[in-house]
Amino acid sequence: MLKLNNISIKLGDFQLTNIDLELEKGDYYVLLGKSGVGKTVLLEIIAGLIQPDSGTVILNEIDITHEKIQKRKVGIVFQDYSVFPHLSVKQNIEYPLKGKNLSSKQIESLIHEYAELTNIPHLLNRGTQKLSGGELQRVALARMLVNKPDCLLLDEPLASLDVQLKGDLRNLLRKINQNGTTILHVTHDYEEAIALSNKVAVIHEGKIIQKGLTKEVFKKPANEFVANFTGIKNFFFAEFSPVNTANINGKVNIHVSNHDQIEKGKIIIRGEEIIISENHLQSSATNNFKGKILQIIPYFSNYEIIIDIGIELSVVISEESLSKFKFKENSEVWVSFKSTAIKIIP
Amino acid sequence: MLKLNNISIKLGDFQLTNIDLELEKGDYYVLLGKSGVGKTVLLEIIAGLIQPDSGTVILNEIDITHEKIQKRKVGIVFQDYSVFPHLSVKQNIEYPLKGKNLSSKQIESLIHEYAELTNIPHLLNRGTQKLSGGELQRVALARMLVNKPDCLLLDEPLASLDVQLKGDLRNLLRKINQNGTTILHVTHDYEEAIALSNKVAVIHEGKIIQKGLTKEVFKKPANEFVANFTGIKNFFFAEFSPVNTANINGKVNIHVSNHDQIEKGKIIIRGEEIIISENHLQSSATNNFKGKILQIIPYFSNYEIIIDIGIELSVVISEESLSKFKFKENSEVWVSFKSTAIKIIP
Amino acid sequence: MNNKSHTPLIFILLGGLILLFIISPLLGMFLATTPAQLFETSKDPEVVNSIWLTLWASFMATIVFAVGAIPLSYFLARTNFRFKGIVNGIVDLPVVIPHSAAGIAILGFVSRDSVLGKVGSSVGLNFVGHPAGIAIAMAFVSIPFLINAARDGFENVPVRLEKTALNLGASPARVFFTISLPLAWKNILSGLIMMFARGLSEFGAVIIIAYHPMITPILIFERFGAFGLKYARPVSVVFIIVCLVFFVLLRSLAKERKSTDA
Amino acid sequence: MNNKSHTPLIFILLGGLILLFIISPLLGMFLATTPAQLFETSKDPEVVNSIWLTLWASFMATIVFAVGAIPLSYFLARTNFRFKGIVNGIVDLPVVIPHSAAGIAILGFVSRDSVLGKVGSSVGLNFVGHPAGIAIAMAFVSIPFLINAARDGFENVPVRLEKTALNLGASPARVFFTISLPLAWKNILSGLIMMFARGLSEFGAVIIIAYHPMITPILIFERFGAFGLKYARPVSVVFIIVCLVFFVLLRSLAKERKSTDA
Amino acid sequence: QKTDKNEKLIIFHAGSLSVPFKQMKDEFEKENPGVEVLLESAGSVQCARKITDLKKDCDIMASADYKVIDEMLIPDFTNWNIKFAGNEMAIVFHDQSKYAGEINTENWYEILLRDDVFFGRSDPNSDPCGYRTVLISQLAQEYYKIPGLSEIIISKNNEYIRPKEVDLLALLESGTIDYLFLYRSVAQQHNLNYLVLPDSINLKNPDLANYYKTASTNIVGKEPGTAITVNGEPMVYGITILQNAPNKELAIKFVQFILSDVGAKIMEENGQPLITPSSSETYSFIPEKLKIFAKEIK
Ligand SMILES: Nc1ncnc2c1ncn2[C@@H]1O[C@H](COP(=O)(O)OP(=O)(O)OP(=O)(O)O)[C@@H](O)[C@H]1O
Ligand SMILES: Nc1ncnc2c1ncn2[C@@H]1O[C@H](COP(=O)(O)OP(=O)(O)OP(=O)(O)O)[C@@H](O)[C@H]1O
Ligand SMILES: [Mg+2]
Ligand SMILES: [Mg+2]
Repeated sequence: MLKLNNISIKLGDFQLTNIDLELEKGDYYVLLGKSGVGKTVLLEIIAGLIQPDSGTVILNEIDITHEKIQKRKVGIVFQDYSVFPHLSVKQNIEYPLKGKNLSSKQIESLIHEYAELTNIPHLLNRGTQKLSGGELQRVALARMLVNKPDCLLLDEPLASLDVQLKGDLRNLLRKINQNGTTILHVTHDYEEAIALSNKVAVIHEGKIIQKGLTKEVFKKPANEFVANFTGIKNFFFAEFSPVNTANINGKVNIHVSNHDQIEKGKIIIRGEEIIISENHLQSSATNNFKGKILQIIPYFSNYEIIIDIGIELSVVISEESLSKFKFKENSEVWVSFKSTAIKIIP
Repeated sequence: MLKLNNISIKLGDFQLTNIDLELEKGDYYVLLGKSGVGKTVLLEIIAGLIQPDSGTVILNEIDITHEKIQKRKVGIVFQDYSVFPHLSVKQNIEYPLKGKNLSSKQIESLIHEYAELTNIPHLLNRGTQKLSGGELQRVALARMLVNKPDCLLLDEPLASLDVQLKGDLRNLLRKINQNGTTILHVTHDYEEAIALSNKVAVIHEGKIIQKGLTKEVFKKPANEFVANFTGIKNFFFAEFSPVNTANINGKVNIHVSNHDQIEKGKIIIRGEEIIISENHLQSSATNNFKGKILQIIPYFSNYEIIIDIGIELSVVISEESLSKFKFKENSEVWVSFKSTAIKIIP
Repeated sequence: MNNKSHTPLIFILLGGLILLFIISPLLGMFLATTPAQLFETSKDPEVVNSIWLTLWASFMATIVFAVGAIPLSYFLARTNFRFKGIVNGIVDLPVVIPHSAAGIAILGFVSRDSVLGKVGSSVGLNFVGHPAGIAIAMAFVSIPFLINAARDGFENVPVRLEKTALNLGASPARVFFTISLPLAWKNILSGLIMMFARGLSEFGAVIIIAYHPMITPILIFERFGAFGLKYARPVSVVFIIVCLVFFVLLRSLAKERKSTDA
Repeated sequence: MNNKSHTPLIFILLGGLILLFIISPLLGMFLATTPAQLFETSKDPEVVNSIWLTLWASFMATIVFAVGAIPLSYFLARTNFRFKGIVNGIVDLPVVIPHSAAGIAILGFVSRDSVLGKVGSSVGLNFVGHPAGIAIAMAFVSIPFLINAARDGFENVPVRLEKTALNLGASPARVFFTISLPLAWKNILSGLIMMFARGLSEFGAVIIIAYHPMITPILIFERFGAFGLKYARPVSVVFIIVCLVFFVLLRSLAKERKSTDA
Repeated sequence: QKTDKNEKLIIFHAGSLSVPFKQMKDEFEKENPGVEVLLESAGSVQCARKITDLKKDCDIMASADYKVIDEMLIPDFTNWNIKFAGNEMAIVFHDQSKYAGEINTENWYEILLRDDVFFGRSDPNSDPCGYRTVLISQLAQEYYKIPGLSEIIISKNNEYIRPKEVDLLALLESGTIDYLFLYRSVAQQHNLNYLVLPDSINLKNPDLANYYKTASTNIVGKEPGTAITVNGEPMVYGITILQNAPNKELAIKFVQFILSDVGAKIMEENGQPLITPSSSETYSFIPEKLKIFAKEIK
């Protein structure tokens, strides 16, 4: 359906190199990347706002790299909303419908349908100058969705929304995708990728460093960056020895249960399965290390604790454990985990 | 330190009524509210960009309700960044320092210090017109922080950042708060409240509906809205009968273990502790209901399933369970949970 | 919202001086005119006709030439080409050309031997001494004000919004009329008003193209020459009052549009 | 980036007609002038002096009056008061006043008996027949172009950014000079150029204040009267060329500022 | 009458003829319904330039100095000229002028030369009134027997030189200047005060033509840098009809009207008495119907 071949572009200091991406019809493709990595630039290349230095954009087998913006059949929802400031909310949503040979009744009902879906019917008659960020975002979304493009480009379309709205709109996007719209969605929020996509690509330092089915990518991150970025902590490259030992960064040796006779690979240690204690525990756990607490980060109903044992481990513990043991930053602790807590990715 | 007394304002259809809020020195106060609830308006009233219809703003015992913007000693980081478009990143950060009688060496080192802290040293000599959303947000933050205000107003200062940057900047904000800066932080992200604040207020439909210590508010939400909003699902009002039964909405009766002899109260049922199965389970669980699956929402490594048993329950199950039992939307299931899974809030 | 103005006091003082500078000469003129004179003058058909003619010619010049000038401004705001600097310079030229020189240049352009003059003759229209000729002379000296204002206006419209509209499937023409034009409208209106106003005052160029029918600036000149200040002044004052009323109305129209935006 | 212009073709046609309209009369003038005449004229000290005087007087008028006009524009852009509509209308008036009426009005303002005239006399300065008087006459007819452009410019500066700067502890004056002025600068520069340009062409008002020293428009008029078109035309052409060079430079300066923003 | 409904007659005339010609126009239009007389006033030389350089349509040209027609229009644009009216130079002022109560034919030059008195005059190069001012200062020097008087007058208050007489009026009426050298007719038409100068100075009397000739000054020639000398002469207005006049018939009719009794009365009232029939160097070319207003030079 949509294909990027070898796209490269240089803008000042910034550059994207050799970006390849292929969306099939019906895909919900999420492009993940840090702030400033060029996600917006890539979407704008597809939409025709920016011309790449080299490479081609193919839509439905047709090369649209140099096609006019209005002739490309891709709809884009911009990160900065680009809501028309001189039109009311309603007029904004009406905008793409005006050229479409619809009766005013049909237009009216479409506007209301999509205002309903994006939860802004109460704003329809408002001007857009004083809307809040989240309101603007929904206006932009409704305005694009009502246009029912075959291929939809979304630039962080849920960034300014609260949890509840985010949930509602994720459902909406999922439904639209199920009804046949191909979606390329750009975000830095890996949860959004998990919640919405069937395929995902991770972009870093100007390149796509991993792409594929969402499950695959999240289960088998290609490298530390992907692993960290996708929310998986404790991701390491390891060298395995025949005696079920994995050596990480040449520093720490840990026991693993089974490494399929490979020599090099990646391992993930689930933070929830690491136990910390003030003293060396005698237990069935085969890995026991002494370390120093670097940082304690509170989350909802639990805490993440970063411990340096030669490598940095992220451990998740409950509130009670924290208060029971009175762990502090810089205090020394023991960590232990079973070899079954380790996942090996060849 | 900062006190809002009975602030009311009406802007078109929108209004805020009788807002009271008090920040003590050193507080990290988070104001939580949905999109469009008036969080930005409230911050702008404090900063003097908007005049309230009634009520007073008191800073350090002085009424500043009608004080000029530049005379108020509160710094605000705007949601729309308000980065000066004609100045470079460096000049933006330099801006508040220029009036301050500092040597150019001091200025230079301050700029670099805060650029470092907000992770934008590589952008210092860039113009601001082409920066990405996340980059702009950090420039705005650095520009305000370098000014070292006693009282800091933050309007969703981390909204456009990716997880990793968000983590870094949360640490930075925490540190700044620990060094004595009072912070009022506005967001719709309850995790931000948990991660950062010691106090929190929830604003809804123009009013503050609950405020207090963060732990208290999250443990004892005053009503369903707060409960839902703060990420706690399965929050209900119940009437208790002497036989350890709680009646919810006059529809569903559930067994509770102990209700402290109260007649009315709120209960929370932890979604993680609800078990679902295809058939009625014979187990130690005292509550068993038949229901219909309304929705299945995937999260990272688990799923949320919304089930209608007369009331809507949110259940969290693992990926394996879902694939094992092949639950589908609209299929009928049984749910069961122990009475100990229920938390009663008087 | 803006109840606490943060305009420094010295600004008000400096600005006040400028206002005084504009008002004082006019005030002197007004004070030297008696209401009876004004009343007389405002009934004088020659005066009334000339004011109508002036307003009408300048209005037509503004409207007709706007049809080309606004697209030109848009083009200049949006497209980069090699000799754009020169074209922009040329656009400014009519402002700078001494008015009689401008009149002489236009005379060459519209006189019977010229291409335009021949076209006119063929339909029985002689631009020289005709309101159409007056309008052309007015347009020539005043069109840069519209082009410059409109170009500034279009430059202030974010290209991004236009591209958004294109992406939503609108044709370039629709984008122009629904996005660019409304968003630049304030500046364009300001430019239209300036062009109209500038046309009203033109004397030097018009007198060469058409002494008759007589626009008000020429009438004032003639009255002054023939009868002196006493007879010229009331005409000026009546003309200025009419214009002031016009401009207050036009400006408040411009403001209204703006306030409905908010 | 903007390599695919989306300006509709008809715009280019309409715009082209307008350019043609501006260029043709000038071209006619240029073609009627031989290089030898131009060379002669550009060596004529009377011509050279008058061009210098014209540029200088208009430049000084622009600079000096900008000191008050820019604050006035800022005030008008930022403050709402009761009779703002009237004040805005008054600001437009000098554009609309027939030039000789303007000259007469200014004469009353700067002549011996007036306040300003007395102040001048006391330091031995007689505005009438003096470059200062020329500058005043030029300023009067051209200042609205600066005020309107600057006001539009300031209105386009988001009040929000000014408030942000205030919140960062800057004084209102500093905010004005570091935020408002730079952000409105493009429009202001455009206004300054227009004011300067408009001043250069003024004939009707200046001739009443000062025939000597002779600014170029008056020199052209004089040459035309005394020696005919053949001698007036080269002076116009030389003047126009000088102005064109000036404007191309000024505009490209304006553009440079803009491109460093990006 | 047999004139067309929309017949137009275009007349270029000197500014000083504005008032009488306006009255003529009104009378003439009343007598000839359907005729529209379009008067265009400008400096005499400017009027000629509009014809010679700008090629504008024109039927009748009336100049404040008959020589403008002789030198600029004959023979290319017309070949005859009738001297038709006289005028005189005067010193014009208004009630507020300094020393307005004192001025008379004996002390005027002394008052004009006072430090607190400002006076204006026309530019000799662009307006006959300008060089006539220079000439009368010479005649005054002669008349009052004050050596150097002309030099002193001409070098004072040069900032108040303007290209046309009417530009000067603005200076007078705004109080910028106190006195100016101007045609008596204009003063009369504008209801201003004026000092009548002795005939030996005022260039009015054709009988003094030989005496006037003793005064002379240089003005610019046909191209920049050249000069020509003009001598004193009685002030005489000239009138002609252009060869290319769009409406020659009507033009002749209007000239007849000007020179008729009605016209004579109007001119008289405006201080510009007719001097027809006058001698003409171009008598043979004058249209038959107008020949009675001229005399052939013997
Ligand atoms: N025209 C341009 N000239 C120079 N640099 C540019 C230009 N456009 C974008 N950039 C730079 O390219 C980089 C990528 O920008 P982009 O907006 O695509 O980031 P992003 O991945 O969308 O980030 P965010 O998640 O913060 O929105 C940024 O550093 C930006 O400053
Ligand atoms: N000047 C105004 N006139 C009319 N309505 C206004 C004005 N300013 C704000 N509003 C409205 O007030 C409401 C609150 O806006 P505000 O920007 O404070 O929301 P918010 O809580 O910050 O939302 P978000 O999380 O999306 O930023 C919105 O509905 C907005 O449209
Ligand atoms: Mg982006
Ligand atoms: Mg907000």
